[in-house]
Amino acid sequence: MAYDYDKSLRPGKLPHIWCPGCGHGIVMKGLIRAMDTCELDRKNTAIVSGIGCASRISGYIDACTLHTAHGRAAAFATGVKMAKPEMNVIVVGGDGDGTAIGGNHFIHACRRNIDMTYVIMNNFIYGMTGGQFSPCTPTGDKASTTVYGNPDPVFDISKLAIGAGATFVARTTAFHATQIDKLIAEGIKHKGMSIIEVIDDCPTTYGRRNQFRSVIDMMKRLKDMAVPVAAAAKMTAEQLDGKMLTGVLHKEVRPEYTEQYAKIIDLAKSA
Amino acid sequence: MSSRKAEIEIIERYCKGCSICAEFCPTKVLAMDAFVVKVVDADACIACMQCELRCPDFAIKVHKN
Amino acid sequence: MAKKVALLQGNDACAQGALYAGCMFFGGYPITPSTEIAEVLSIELPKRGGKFIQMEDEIGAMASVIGASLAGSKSLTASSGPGVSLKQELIGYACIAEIPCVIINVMRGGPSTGMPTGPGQSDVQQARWGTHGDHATIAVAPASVQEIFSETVRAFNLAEKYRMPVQVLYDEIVGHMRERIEFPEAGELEVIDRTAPTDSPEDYKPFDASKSDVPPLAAFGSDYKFHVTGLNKAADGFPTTKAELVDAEERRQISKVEKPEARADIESNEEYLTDDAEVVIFAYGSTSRSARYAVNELRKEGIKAGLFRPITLWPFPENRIAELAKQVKAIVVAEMNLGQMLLEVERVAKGTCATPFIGRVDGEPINPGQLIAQVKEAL
Amino acid sequence: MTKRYEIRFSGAGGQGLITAGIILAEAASIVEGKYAVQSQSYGPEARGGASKSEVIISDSPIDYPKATVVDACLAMTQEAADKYANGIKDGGVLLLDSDFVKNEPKGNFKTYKFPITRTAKEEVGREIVANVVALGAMIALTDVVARESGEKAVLAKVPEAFLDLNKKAYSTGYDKVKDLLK
Repeated sequence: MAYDYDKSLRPGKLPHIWCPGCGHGIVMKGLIRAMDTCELDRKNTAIVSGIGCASRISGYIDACTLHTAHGRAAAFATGVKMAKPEMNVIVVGGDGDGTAIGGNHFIHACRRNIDMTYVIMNNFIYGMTGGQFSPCTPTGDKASTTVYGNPDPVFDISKLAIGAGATFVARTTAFHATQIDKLIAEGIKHKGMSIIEVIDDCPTTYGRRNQFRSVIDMMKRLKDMAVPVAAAAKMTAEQLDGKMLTGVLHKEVRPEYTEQYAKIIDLAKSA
Repeated sequence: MSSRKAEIEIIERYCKGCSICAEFCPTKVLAMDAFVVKVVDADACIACMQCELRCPDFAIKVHKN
Repeated sequence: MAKKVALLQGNDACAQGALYAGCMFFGGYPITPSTEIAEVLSIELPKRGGKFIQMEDEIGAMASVIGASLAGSKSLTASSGPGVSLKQELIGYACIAEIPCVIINVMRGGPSTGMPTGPGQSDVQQARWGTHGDHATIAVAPASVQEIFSETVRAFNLAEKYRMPVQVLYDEIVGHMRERIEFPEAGELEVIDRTAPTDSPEDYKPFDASKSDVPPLAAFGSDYKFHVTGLNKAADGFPTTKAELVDAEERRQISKVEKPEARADIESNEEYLTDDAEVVIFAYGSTSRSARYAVNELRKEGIKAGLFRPITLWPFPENRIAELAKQVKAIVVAEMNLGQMLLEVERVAKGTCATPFIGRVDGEPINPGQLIAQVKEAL
Repeated sequence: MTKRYEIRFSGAGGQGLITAGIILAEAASIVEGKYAVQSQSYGPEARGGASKSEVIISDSPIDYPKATVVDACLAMTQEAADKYANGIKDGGVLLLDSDFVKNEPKGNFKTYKFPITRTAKEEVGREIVANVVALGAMIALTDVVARESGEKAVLAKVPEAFLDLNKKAYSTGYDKVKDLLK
C-alpha cells in the first residue's frame, strides 16, 4: 500500500506552500513516518517551529502545533516540555532560524539535554525572505546579500550541536529519503536532546544563484556529497574534501533535563 | 488482476512538476508532461517506492499489488 | 485565627502573590532590580511541583513562559527595563496568539543599561506600545508591598480571564523596600483560571469568538490538537490574509479589553480627598506615596489638594480623568520620567484644566517638598 | 500629627547593617504592630565600600518611604560617617564606632560613641555580632521600640545555635548606651 500520510495531515492544507523541488516536503514526510514508527499520540505531541519556510511544517501536521517567532522555537519548546514533560516535543526549522537568530536557544537546549527532537533543515539560505545568506551558506557562495561571494565562514550544525552538548546528533540529506525517518525515529526514541540535520535544497533562492541548473542538479549534489560515517572511516582527508558525513554522528547517555528537574522537585518537597 | 508490481496514482493538483520522481526512477516509469508528472511505462515499475518517498508534494501514491 | 504576617520585600511579595494565584511556571533571566522574584520562586515552585527555569536570555525566558502557558501552566516572568525591551517581541506574540501570562517589570531608569540600582517609572509607555502592531494592553502599578502581592494575583486573574499577557510595573523603591504584609488566607482573594473549551476536540477552534470575545483556551497535551501561530489567523487558528478576517480578529482582540464592561472590570484607581479637590496630583507607584504625603501637608495649610492614583495604568482611566479635569483647576502629573503618562492626562483633559508636570530621571524619588511647591505654583 | 521616626544604619558592606535594619523594622511592625518601612543601598555599594539601611517607623501608614530628615544615624566606619552621617535633624542623634570613626561629623545633633566592633569581639565573643550590638545600642539610644521587642525580633531572626550569642550581643549594646546616657 501507498503510505498513508493523509491521516497525519490536516485536511484541506495541501498543496503546501513550498516551491517545486524544495526538500522540505520530503523531510515532512519522513517526520510523519518517524512519528508513526514511534507510535506518537498526536494529542500528546507538540510540534514547535520558528519562522521560515521549514517552520511551516507545524501548520500541516495534525498535532499540538506551535508556530512561534523567528529563532525562538527551541525556547518555546523548552517551556512546553518543562510544563508537561510527558509530552513528545519535536522542533522543526531551518538553518537561519535555528543557528543565527535562534543560535542561543539552540545551543542552550543542547546543553540542557532536554528531551526533544530538533529536525533542522539546512538549505544554506534564508528562503522565505528571498535568499539572503545564512550562517550555513558556504563561503564564496552567492546570495541576495552576498552578490560578490559570501565572505563568512560557516557553521557546521551537527558539530555545533555536539559541542553544545546534544546527546544524539545525526545527519542526512533530503535525497536520502529512506534515512530521514529512521534517523528522526531514533532521535525521538533517544532520551535527551536529539538533533537531526537534514541537508536540504532550495532551488529557488540558493540553487539559481549558485549555478545549479535544476532541482535535479541539487539533488544529485546531495547524493554525491553524502558519505556514511562508516564509509568515511576508510577514506582519506583528500577524498573527504567537500563531503558531508551522514548517519548517526554522535550518541551518548547523559542525564536528561526534565528528569533532573523532577529530582529537584523531590528534593524541594522533602526539604 | 494486473501483473504489474504496483499501481501509481498521481494527484495532479498537488504536483508542482519538480521532476525528482521521474529523474530518480530506476526503471523510467515516470516522465514529465509539461509541468505535471505522468506514468509513461507502468509495466516497468518494480515497486521500489522511491518516487513516493521523494515526492516533496504528496502527489504520488504507489499502491503495491 | 490571626493572619500570617511578615516583613517582606516587594519582590518577595510579588513571588508570594504569584504562588497564591496558582503560578506553576517561571522562566526568567537575572536582572537588577527584579532578580529576587526569580530567587524566591526557584525555591518555592518546586516545593509544589511547579517549574523554575533560568533561561539563556530574556527572549528565551518569555518564550518558555508562553510555551508553558500553552501547556496549561499559569506562567510568570520577571525583568527590568533592558530585559523587558528584549521581551517585547514575544509579548506581541502572546497578544496575537492570546496566551495568558504575567510579566513583572521592576522599573529602573534608562534608556539602555541606565542606572540599574536606581528607581524609575520610564517604562510605562513601553508597556503600552513596546511591542509592534496594534494591540490592547493591561498593565497594573502597585505602590506598596501588600499591593504588589494583591496586584500580582489580580494580574494573573486578568491574564487568565482575558487570555492575554498582563504586565505588572513597579519601581525599584517598592520592589526593594520591606513592609509588613498580611498574607490573605486561601480563598480570600479571588483566583481565576482560564476558561476551558466545552466544544469537542473535533469542533474546537482556538480563536472562535462566536460565543465570547475571549475564546476558551485548551491546553497542549489534553484531548485537544490545535494550531497556534503569530501570523494573523482565522478562528481555526490557521494563517489567513483575508482582509475581513484579519480586521475582525484585530478589532476583537482590542475590544475585549477596551469595551466599557471590560474597562470597568479591569480599571482600578485610588482616590484620596478628590471630592472637593481644586487640584489633584496624578501619581502612581512610589511617587503616589510622596503625593499622598504632600496632599496631607497641603490640606493642613488649607489647600484643597487630592490624589488620583491609577492602579491600572492600561487601559488608561480616561473617563474618570476627564471628569476630574472638569472639576479641578489643575491635575499635577508626577512621575519618575520626563512626561509619559502626562501625555495621556493631557489627551484626556483636552485643556479643560492645567496639567503641570513634575518629573525626575536622576535615580532619586520625587519628594513631597517638590510636589507641594508644584501644587502651590499651579494654584 | 503622627510621629514618624527615621533611623539610618551605615557601615561597610558585609557588616550586617542591612540585617540590623530589617530586624528593627520587624521589631516595630511585627512585634509591636506599628508601621515600618525598611530600605537599603543596592548594587556594588552594598558589596563593599559604604552601605546603608534605613528604617522609618510610624504609628500611622507611611506614605513617603524614603528618609527625609534622619532622627538617628549609626556609622560603623569613617567612610560611612563621611557619606551618610548627614541629613540628621536638629536635635537628632549619631552613634559611632569610636575605633573606626576618628573624624567626627559635625552638626546640630548629639554624638555618642563606643568601640562597637571591639565590644562584640571582646565582651560578647564574636566580631560577627557587631551588628546586633549596634542594633541594641540604637534601640537604647532612640527608644523607638521597647527593649524586649528588639530582643524578640533578634531571636526570631537568628539560627537556634546562635540564640545565646545574639541575646548577649543585643543586651551588651543596649546596656552600653544606657550607661552612656546616664
